[in-house]
Amino acid sequence: MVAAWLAIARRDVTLALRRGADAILVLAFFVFASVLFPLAIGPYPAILRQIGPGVIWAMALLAALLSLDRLFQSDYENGTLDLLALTPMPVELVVLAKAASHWLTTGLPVTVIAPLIGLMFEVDGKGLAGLTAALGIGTPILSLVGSVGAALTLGARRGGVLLALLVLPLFVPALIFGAAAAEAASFGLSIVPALSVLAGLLLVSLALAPWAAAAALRQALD
Amino acid sequence: MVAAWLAIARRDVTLALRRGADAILVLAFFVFASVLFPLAIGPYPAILRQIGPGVIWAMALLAALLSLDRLFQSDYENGTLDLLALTPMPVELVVLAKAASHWLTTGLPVTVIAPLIGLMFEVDGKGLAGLTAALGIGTPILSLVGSVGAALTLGARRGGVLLALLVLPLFVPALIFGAAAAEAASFGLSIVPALSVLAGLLLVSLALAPWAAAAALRQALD
Amino acid sequence: MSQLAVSDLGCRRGGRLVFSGLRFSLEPGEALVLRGPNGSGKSTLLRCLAGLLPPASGKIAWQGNAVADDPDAHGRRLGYVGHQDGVSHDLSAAENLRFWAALDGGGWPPSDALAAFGLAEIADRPARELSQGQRRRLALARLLLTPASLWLVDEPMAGLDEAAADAFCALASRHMEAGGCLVASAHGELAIAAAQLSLADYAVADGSDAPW
Amino acid sequence: MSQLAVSDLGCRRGGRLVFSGLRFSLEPGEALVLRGPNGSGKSTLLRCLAGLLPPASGKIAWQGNAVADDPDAHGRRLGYVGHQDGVSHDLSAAENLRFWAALDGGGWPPSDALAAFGLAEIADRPARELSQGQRRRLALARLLLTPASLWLVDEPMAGLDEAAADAFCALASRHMEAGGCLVASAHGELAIAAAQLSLADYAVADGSDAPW
Amino acid sequence: MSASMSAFHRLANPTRFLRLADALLPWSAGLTVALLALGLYLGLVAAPPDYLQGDTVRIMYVHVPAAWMALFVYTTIAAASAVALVWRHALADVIAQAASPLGAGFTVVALATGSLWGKPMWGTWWVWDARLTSVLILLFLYLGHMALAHAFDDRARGARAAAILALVGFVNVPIIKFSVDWWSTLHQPASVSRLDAPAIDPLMLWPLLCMALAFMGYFVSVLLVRVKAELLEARLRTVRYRDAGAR
Amino acid sequence: MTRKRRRLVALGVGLTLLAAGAALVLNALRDTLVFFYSPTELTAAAPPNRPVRIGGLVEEGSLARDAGQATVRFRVTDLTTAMPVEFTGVLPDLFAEGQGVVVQGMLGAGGVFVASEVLAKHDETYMPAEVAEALKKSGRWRGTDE
Ligand code: HEM
Ligand SMILES: Nc1ncnc2c1ncn2[C@@H]1O[C@H](COP(=O)(O)OP(=O)(O)OP(=O)(O)O)[C@@H](O)[C@H]1O
Ligand SMILES: Nc1ncnc2c1ncn2[C@@H]1O[C@H](COP(=O)(O)OP(=O)(O)OP(=O)(O)O)[C@@H](O)[C@H]1O
Ligand SMILES: [Mg+2]
Ligand SMILES: [Mg+2]
Repeated sequence: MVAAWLAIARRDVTLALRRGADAILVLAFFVFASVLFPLAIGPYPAILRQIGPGVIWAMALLAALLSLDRLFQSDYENGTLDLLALTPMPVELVVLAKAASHWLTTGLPVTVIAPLIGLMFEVDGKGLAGLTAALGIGTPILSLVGSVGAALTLGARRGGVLLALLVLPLFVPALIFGAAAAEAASFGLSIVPALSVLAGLLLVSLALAPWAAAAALRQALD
Repeated sequence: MVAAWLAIARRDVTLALRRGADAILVLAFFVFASVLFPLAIGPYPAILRQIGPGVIWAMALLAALLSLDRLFQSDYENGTLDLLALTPMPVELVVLAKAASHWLTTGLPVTVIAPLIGLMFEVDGKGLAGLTAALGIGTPILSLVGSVGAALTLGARRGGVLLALLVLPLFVPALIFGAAAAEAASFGLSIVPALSVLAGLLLVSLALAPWAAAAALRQALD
Repeated sequence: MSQLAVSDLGCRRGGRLVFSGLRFSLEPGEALVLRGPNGSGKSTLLRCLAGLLPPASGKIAWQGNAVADDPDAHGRRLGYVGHQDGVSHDLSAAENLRFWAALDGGGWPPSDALAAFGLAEIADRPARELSQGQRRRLALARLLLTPASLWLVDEPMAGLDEAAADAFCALASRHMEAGGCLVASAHGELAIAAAQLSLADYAVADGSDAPW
Repeated sequence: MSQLAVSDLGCRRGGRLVFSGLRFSLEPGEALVLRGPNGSGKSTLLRCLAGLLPPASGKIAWQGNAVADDPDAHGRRLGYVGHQDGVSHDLSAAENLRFWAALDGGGWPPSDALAAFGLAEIADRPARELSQGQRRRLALARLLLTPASLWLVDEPMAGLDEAAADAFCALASRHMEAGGCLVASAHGELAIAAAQLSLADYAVADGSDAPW
Repeated sequence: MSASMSAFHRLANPTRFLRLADALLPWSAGLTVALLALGLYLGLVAAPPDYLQGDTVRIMYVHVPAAWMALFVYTTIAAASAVALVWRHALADVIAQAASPLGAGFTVVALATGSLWGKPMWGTWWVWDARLTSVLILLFLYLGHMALAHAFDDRARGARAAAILALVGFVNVPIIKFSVDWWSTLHQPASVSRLDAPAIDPLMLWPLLCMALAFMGYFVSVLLVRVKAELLEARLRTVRYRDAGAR
Repeated sequence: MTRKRRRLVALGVGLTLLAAGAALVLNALRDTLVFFYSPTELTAAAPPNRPVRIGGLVEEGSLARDAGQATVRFRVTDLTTAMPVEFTGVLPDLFAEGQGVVVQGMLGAGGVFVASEVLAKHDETYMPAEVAEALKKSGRWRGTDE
């Protein structure tokens, strides 16, 4: 069962890397976005420093959403999802494997590259630490919650709208507490409260998301 | 010929609205990501006012990018593009129709909603006018230039990454002058120069983009 | 007690009842070919037998036990190939099969399955570069990876050349000799000794749209 | 001077030479059926004849003029249906046809084309809810929308039931009686009076990869 | 174009090119080494320090030639791409793709030396002015060009896509060149390539020109080697396939 | 329309668009993308409540250092208007009276520009020190400190 689970996760990562759509796109996205903001706002270090964590969180969100609607879509269209539903693996675990590979190809690169981008925005050391910790805990939430949205919108007539309407509000808590952690850190306050809220959110979504997404997938297969 | 052109544009808009994936999802991204900044940065009107136009432009850019990889993709995969290439309509005009419908479903909504978001950033009246005018002229550039990138990366192994890598640098001029218009407006300087540069860029991309995208599409059909 | 027994089955697709009152049963080693015009519900029936679509009415039983009671066990005894190939275009032919073998193997090794359908030479090409028929062969080769006792195959012949069609029929016959069952849909010839079932006989005049 | 004349044609796909030295010609009202195993290049040849794929060598002429000289005119005289249906899933069957008619009409009205393939009843269903064969019928119905003189059809019979197959054959015969030409690929029977061309005869042992 | 004509284009020219490359290579390589030695001597030892900048000015002897080459190589690629698209000439594709990494290298050198120079002179490593930004975009264009050319399983497709991109991206070249005149940038206006006399003392100008020629020689030599390698590799592939087919 | 005619028309339309676009861009470029504003522009505009950059020359004789402190005061001039600037920090090597400079900061109370960053702007002349001396002596100096 574990081997089979790993096979799904590995295949998804392979596909993502081979298409490149996800992992490297995220990195490219970040580098470009960080170039875009100084260009658009003007090169004023004091301001850049202040908006840095916000920009980085906004980009993490966009990166997650960017790849979400492809999470199940191509497997759905080419019939792979039918076949996955027939394997001995419970659909909940399939969802978990997909969410894990989504995180590996989006959330993880975001978290790893974030300090670098923060440096470009001249965020200070403490702020960077807070930001990275918050992203590390927060981005899996995006992948998990996002998988529910992606599953719900498969084959729906207005898939995109649904994805936006369902998923975006669910992302807000993660975003608010994630940004709060970075702010607290750069004010010299403790980041533990914000991080533990994030961790709580992560546990809750770990419990609920696979179940909800699996239910959604089953009804999408009709 | 005109009727046929309108048929393509109408079909693409219909498809986008019916899928909802493009118009409303993009709009939701745009609103949501822009709204995030006041949340993340905190209520500092002076800073918000300064970064407002820049953030809005950067988000408009990313929103355009987001929907670009679907511009030709599904038509490419289900064989519609083959058939379009065989109609009497020159491929250049097909591209133009697609870019037009892309703009109608992304650039236009973004332009319409931008003043509202600007208000949230406490951008003043003159700044809002400059921003909206610049977006109105600038977003069609994004759709046109983007269509070249979308056509070039059809069937590529790393489509998504490439698209970002190719298109974002080409977006930069529009971004710079768009943000410059808003800045000039809030300084009380004339926005006419920035707008006429944007208009010039629009004309240039109107002349070059359909040609380049059509060349790219033809070679993608092999 | 038959291996697979279907009684009084009705299926709904997109809110419309497609057929109803369908019944048949298969003994080990038997095959059934579904016939009927386009849209008569052959694919719908196959999806229903696979457990992908809940029946609107009636019952599907395996060795006397309703399959709905233990969908996992049913999944394990199944080999299903639908209209869609379930092939990832960005993976090579061999990678595609290796993935499915890792997920749920126990039958032939992937390389043998490829060879059985004459795909050994193009095993390392990305699936996006395969011809229509080559991709279909790849989908069918997946059947060999697990020791499934029930094959459900939607139009196995579509797009196959003669050699591949013969290969499939031979493999299917072998599967049945080993006690397996096969339900397949087809429009043309299918060189397999099998009972025929015409879906048109069970059509619902105008599939009502009401789910209750 | 023949209507369609192909001389010494070679085609490359994904950098590999698939066949070469191919030659045939068609007079008005004639049909040609392409035969050959999976991957032998039938679809490749059809794409090449349609002008979607530039030939690696050789020439395709229509009434003596190389089609490469005026691709637009060639596009106008073509009706092409490939493996892929070219159907937008989010549009209804009728909307799909109306779109193509608006782009390049002049033949049958869309509603007649739908009726010719027995799709009138399901004209308003989104294409995603059609069965495999119904979607294929929709793709073939597109052929009737323009007064094309050359039909290029890749495996027209795949997925069609008997009625639809007969309808297509009848329509194709009518097309040829009116002086039209048809090139189609097929694996099984095709009830159309036509010359046969075996792609296997022109295969290249192992297509070289060098662009010069 | 007749079949024999296109066969001529396909076969004869690469062959002729190989012969030409073999004849040229020793000369260009030798010239490069000689000019580089001379240029380095002149620039690092013989040339006087600047009246304002002192010895820091010596970065110029690397920065300026690299920046010039970054623009020149892109122009070359665009020209080769136009040839490749219009006349479908495979050799032009090979040249464009062989030049791309070289151009990217020059751009990186120009960016790096520029930043190194900017810290003491301007007081900052980097600013978002029009010159610097447009050069950064040039680097992205080079990267995109290389990535696109290798993104397809079919080489010919990659080559054509990259050629289209190269032509579209060419608009950036005049922007880089004239950015310092059109906008108020932190970067200085042209010292050498201007309509009136160079605003640079001959004692410093000659070493600069010498280094520029050396860079050009380096580019030509490496380009020849890379194109040659690619052509031979393609030939080898052909032979290998033919042998495999004959068996 | 024949194919050739259509191509010509397309080419004509394309070139017209291209020319019009280029004309618009080139005509409008001069006053748009500003890396910095001149003191004149800044005094003319509404006083912005945000950081900006101003650029110009360090006015000859305006440089003053507070004794014992790292704060310097000078005036930036575009030869029409001069604006007083105050800066605390490390100045770049090339910073000198008569040299070009770009200053970032906020326009403070009393019209004093409080700088957070000072960048030296370098011009395009390069020459050895002796030549510069000679030029100055002979009165043919065209440098920036005129
Ligand atoms: C990262 C920073 C820099 C970049 C990207 C950059 C880029 C360029 C480019 C692209 C050119 C060629 C322009 C042309 O051909 O017209 C150039 C030329 C030049 N740059 Fe830079 N530069 C940088 C920093 C500097 C610095 C700090 C200095 C000196 C203070 C400097 C001095 C020059 C000079 C003297 C030229 C020759 C101008 C001529 O063509 O006559 N650059 N630079
Ligand atoms: N998109 C593609 N890219 C690269 N190679 C391809 C592509 N499509 C097909 N090929 C290869 O080209 C050759 C000819 O394929 P083609 O699709 O023409 O075969 P076919 O005769 O139509 O086969 P089938 O009966 O399976 O439809 C095959 O070797 C195939 O693997
Ligand atoms: N995804 C779907 N959603 C809603 N309705 C569907 C869907 N797929 C098929 N249908 C409808 O259900 C009915 C049965 O379709 P099914 O695919 O089972 O037919 P089939 O016998 O397999 O036909 P074919 O020979 O064309 O494959 C048809 O009326 C069809 O229009
Ligand atoms: Mg079916
Ligand atoms: Mg085929």
